[in-house]
Amino acid sequence: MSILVLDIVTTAAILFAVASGLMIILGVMKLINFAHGAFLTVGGYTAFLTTEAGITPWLSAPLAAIFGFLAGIVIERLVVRPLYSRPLDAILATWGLGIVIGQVITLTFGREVQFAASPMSGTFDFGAIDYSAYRIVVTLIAIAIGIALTALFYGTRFGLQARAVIMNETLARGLGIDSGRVRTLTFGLGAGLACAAGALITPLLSVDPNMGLPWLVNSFMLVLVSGVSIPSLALASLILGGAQVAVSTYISPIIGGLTIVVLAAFILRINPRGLGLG
Amino acid sequence: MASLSSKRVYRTVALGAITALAVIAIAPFFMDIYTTNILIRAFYLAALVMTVDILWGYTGILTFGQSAFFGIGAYACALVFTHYGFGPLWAIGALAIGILAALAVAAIVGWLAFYHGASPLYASIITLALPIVLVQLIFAGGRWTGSSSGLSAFPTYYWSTETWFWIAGAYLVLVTSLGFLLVRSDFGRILVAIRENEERAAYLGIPISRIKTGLMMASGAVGAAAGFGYAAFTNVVAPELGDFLLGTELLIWTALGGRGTLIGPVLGAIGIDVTASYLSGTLPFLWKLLTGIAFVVVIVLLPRGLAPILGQAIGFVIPPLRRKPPQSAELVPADWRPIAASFDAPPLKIDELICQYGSLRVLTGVNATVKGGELLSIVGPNGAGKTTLMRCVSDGSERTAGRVYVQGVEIGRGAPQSIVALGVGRSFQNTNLFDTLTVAECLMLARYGVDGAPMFARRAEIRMPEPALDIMRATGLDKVLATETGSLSHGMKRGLELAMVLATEPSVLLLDEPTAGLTKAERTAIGHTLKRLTDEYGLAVVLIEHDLDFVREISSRIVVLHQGSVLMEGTVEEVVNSELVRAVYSGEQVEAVA
Amino acid sequence: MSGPILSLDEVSSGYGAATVLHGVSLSLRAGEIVAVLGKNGMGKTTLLKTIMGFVKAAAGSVLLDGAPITGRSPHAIVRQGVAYAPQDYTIFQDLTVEENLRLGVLADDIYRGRVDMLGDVFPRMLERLKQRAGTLSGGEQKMLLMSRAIIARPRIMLVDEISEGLQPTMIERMAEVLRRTRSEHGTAVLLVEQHLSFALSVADRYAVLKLGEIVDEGVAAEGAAKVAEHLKV
Amino acid sequence: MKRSVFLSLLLSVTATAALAQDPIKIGIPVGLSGANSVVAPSVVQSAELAAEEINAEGGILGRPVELIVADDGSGAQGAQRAFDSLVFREGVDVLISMETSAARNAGLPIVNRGRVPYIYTSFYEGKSCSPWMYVNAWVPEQQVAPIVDHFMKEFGAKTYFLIGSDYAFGRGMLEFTRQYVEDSGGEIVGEEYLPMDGSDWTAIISKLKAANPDALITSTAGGAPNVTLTKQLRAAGVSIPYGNLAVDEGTAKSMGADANGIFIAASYVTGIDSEENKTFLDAMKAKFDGDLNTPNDLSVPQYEAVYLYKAAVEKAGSTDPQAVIDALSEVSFTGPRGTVQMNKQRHAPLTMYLGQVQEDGSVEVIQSFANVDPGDQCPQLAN
Repeated sequence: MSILVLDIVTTAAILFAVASGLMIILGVMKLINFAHGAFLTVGGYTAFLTTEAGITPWLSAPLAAIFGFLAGIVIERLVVRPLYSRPLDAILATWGLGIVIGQVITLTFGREVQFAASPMSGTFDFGAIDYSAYRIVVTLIAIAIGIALTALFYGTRFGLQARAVIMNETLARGLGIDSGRVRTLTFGLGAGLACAAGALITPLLSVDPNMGLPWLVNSFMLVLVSGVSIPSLALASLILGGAQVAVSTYISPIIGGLTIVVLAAFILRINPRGLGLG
Repeated sequence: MASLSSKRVYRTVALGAITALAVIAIAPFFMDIYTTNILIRAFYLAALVMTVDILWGYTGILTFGQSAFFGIGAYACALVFTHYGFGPLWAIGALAIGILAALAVAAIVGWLAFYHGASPLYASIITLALPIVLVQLIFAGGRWTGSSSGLSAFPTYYWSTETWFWIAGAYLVLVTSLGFLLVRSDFGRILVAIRENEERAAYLGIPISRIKTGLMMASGAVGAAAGFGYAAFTNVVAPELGDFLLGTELLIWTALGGRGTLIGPVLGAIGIDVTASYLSGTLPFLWKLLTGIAFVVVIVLLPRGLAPILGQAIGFVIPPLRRKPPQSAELVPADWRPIAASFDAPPLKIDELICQYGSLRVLTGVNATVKGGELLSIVGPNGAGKTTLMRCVSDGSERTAGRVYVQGVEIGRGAPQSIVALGVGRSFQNTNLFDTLTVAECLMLARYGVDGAPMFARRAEIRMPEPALDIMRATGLDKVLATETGSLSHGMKRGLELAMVLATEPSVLLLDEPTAGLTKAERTAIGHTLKRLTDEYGLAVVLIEHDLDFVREISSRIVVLHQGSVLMEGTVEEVVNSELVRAVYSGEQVEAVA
Repeated sequence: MSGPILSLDEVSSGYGAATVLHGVSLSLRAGEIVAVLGKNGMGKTTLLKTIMGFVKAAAGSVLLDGAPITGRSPHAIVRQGVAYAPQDYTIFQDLTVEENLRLGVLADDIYRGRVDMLGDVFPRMLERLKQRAGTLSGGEQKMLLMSRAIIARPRIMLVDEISEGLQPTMIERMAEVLRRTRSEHGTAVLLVEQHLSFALSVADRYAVLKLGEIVDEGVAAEGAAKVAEHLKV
Repeated sequence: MKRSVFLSLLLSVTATAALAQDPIKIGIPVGLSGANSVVAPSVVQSAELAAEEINAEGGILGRPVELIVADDGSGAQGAQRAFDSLVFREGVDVLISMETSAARNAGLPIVNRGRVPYIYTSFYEGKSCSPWMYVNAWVPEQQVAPIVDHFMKEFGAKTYFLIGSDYAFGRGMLEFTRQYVEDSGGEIVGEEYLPMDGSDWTAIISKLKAANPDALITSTAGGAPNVTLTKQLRAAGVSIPYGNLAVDEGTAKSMGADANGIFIAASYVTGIDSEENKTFLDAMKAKFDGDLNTPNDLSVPQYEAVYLYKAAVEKAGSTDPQAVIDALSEVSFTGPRGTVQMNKQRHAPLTMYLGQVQEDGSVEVIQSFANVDPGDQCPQLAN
């Protein structure tokens, strides 16, 4: 039972970390970034390159975040900016962008599975049970990300401006907020978070050109169900991630793999606002 | 009573179909077997892509899941032939099973995705989840579905490649022709209207959810039949026939070919699939990279795809393909009988209506009754809640509390189109209509609730109630029936707005500043028509208006709304001479006077 | 100062095909209060939106300090010392009073340096800093709207129907605040109004907008009768 | 193209009257993109070596050998294109390929229609049969036994936990494993699957730990799922004997420490101590040098299959498809894996090696099992 609780909490934490970048972009820009999976992959390859360069694996996520941020800014200018008024087209364009990133990675690194070093291995002992140490660490990092994002959005001027843009963009612009700049930074931030999350989950995964794809749809569902707020994303991750673990454990992991998608679709059908807490 | 333009569409389609069939009939004799094989598969996929274009390009439903229907059709074929039996009856049975399964799945998708108030994004999510779920089911099917390996070498008709080519080609020509007739029909214009302005279409009484679900089902059936043919020909089914990646690929083909052109995506699918067959074998990753780049570029820079560009080029060479300006239907008077004024219940009764957005209370308990033959004007300063009141009366999901009765029927939480069906017509403040539709098409649209719309034809005549015709004449709209509404003048747009609402033959009319920005002459004409509607036709009219001069001339009663509640109600004279109203309008203290 | 700090030169603008303003020319000198009067739907709000860059001028130009700002984005115009108080209750309902005020200035340390100045004009705002703006009463929301504009200490303030829905005492207070802002900081104000007596009592000059054109201009103190004629119900 | 060309293509497919100087075309549909793209390059390289060697020795029946590689995208749709292209456009004499089961199944109807001999060189879940197909790689019957036998004998393992990817190979292998374990007196205490693209094994690993079995046997999709499972098992501290039915030597090597201690069973490992293997490895190194993809259990059968085809053509005296098909079961070739003859219902008895991955990623051969029988694969196809 305590293993189940740990499974649920750590799974939720991983889902939260992976989905947070997507949520920020959707929240501020009203735009679904279907290149999110590709960004996760880029993070994985950053971790791989970090390992190759002999740098400590603890630095792979921060490096991925920096790289993702810069790449995100460039991508926002080139691809995303013309599509603000066409949200459905933005989904398609970012999907196409994901294909392009995936193929560039394939042409550069090849199709094969690569390996990135894990910052730590082994298990923590909790009396009767031992549990994967890295999953515990990832959970702590995810909580730290959640706190940092909350601090950013509720404690800084950038966060205030971003929230102002979310609530009423016209008014925000009328108060001297350069909403274009807010959007660019937000996209960079979202991309950076996605890349960092990719690097973060790499020790539990393999690095290959498609590694991010399976996470895309689940993240997408979580973000929509969460109704774009940090606490409700945490809640959605806990509920849907918990349901996934429970179904995988007690019914079948195959159905478990569909749990988030199906559950999210029904939650949104019943209440289009999802689990929104605010 | 097919119209001239309908006949022209029939002729174009027949000509195109015959030409295409002729090409298909002789093509196998000039092609090597490899190209023929590729084309057969491309034809089936093209039929699928065509349904994506109708859903996405014409109706605006971004679907990631059309591949699922293809997969359902293909697996129906493979499963029946592998496990149950093979023969002509089995084949027909399997096809029927595939189509029925697709119809059922599409109906569920429609129920989930197209309820009133569903965002377009939510519909996309459902179509995204569909192939993911389907493929997992196939994986989980073990030996029965062949899991990841799929099923192959089941008994099928080992006809010659030419025969299959003809079958696939004929199927593609058939469904494309039907698709072409559909999008060029009056019904097809309704699809475009849904894409352009779904909310407005709902307020004209068009059953959006039903149409979208029906369209999804028809597309599903066409896709399933294509999948069936594909499986029967290739003798192979695999999960990738129904997966999300194929679904997105269909979108890519549609976008590159040119969404909303039908022929573009069909040719695009064939062209890209054939090119891929020749190129991807040698340059697999580069090919995908180039497709991806092309896709991004087209979405960002050329949202209409490549077809319009090529189409223009071809149009110079082959004149019949050039799109002629649409020929318009004629207007004829409809037989709209005045409403008998003998109702027990008043046409409109508003009871303690409250509307709140978050902490902002816009309406705080409004009561009003409008009788037949009465014109009630609602006046009040900006932000008094006038437009919100209209919204709450015409869409059941808007209000927070209170009741609204139309002809004695409580509207409940009904969607706009169900309230339109009760006889409520609403005009809007903004003049944002269906920009790419012509005036005549807009009117046809408005008549959907009364006259319906033919699926594969265009009407020669649009029946319009007499008062609507008056408005059209007064604003000069009757002269520009074939003009796209995007290029109309402001006055004409307002006139069209009103004419469209009247075309729905309402018994209760809600008008939100119908004369704003109009010339004196236009105002007078509209005033006359409104008078006639109440006096001759017995309509109950609710009018929001700022221009008190105009209000004074035509109103039976006036309600003054201020800060979300009724400040005063009375006859024209009472209100106009009221100190209170003068105070409100000049912004002086209200509380003190009241 | 010699020339006007803000001037409109034959500006036409509108939405899509619909032109709302037809060749409007108007100027505002430093420290001057100009009232633009007109009934609903005459283009008053569009005028302000065009100055702010929300609506693109189809013809003519808007000059700030003699240099054209036509085509600039709103935030760039704000950075040149223009503050905009839009119509209705346009504050961030879900943010706190303090957050709304912080958004009124370009940096948080500016906010910290200036927030106390509100004590003189709207002391109630300082009491409610942590309250969610949406829970304020209508009058308080207007105060917040005005506070947000004056805390920016702009050279030019564009104010859209601030008197609407306010009690006379509040309206008098707003007039007081506008006069004070002008006298203390030399702020020029372009005031869009329907409320005749309020507008003419604070303004130096007036202009009447009718169907997108300026039909009358003059000195505020002398215009009451003429303007009333234009605005007659 | 003209009909005459189309006819000549048909003729070249049957290829009976080909000129002596015409090359013999060998079609290699392989997953250059998609799931198999990791191993595909090594497969192509080993075929290239075989072709070069044969051509240096004067070809087959005096005709040079020409390889035509086509990408099958590792899936059904791509395979149809690749097979169509090879059979009907290129008019190949034989197809020799390592492919996914989905690609193979998709290609078979085209092979049947085109009547081309087809040698399948990938290990797979077994029981795929066609009059035109031979298989020279292992099936579950050959691979599972060494591992289970070893676990039972050396570790006294009685209870087993099975984990797989939910697809034909994963299910097929574990289905056989369950049967074999139960027949050998063991017990299966859990059998769990994850979707093929799944990467989160958390719940399954927790179940595994709760079941506390003596040994673990996994059969996932190659590449990513295999790696994620192994990593997560290690992270969770699972240390019971672990047999992995889907890991190849190369992947094990790149996994490094995580793969340490894993048992694998294969018909080829680079450490096989034979003259043929040494010669082969030297020749590969000489030919490809720095670009060499390490030979493996998927690429070596490809190399041998080219030689098996050569032997069959020489025995038949022509490239006539039916004659070649008849001859294929009667010829044998001694290569890196030892002597291989596809004489058991179109499949081949093979020498299997049980190996354990070492700390440095190399595979140490613990035991070899000579001539392991593939069992009844295609009883309806008499040899």
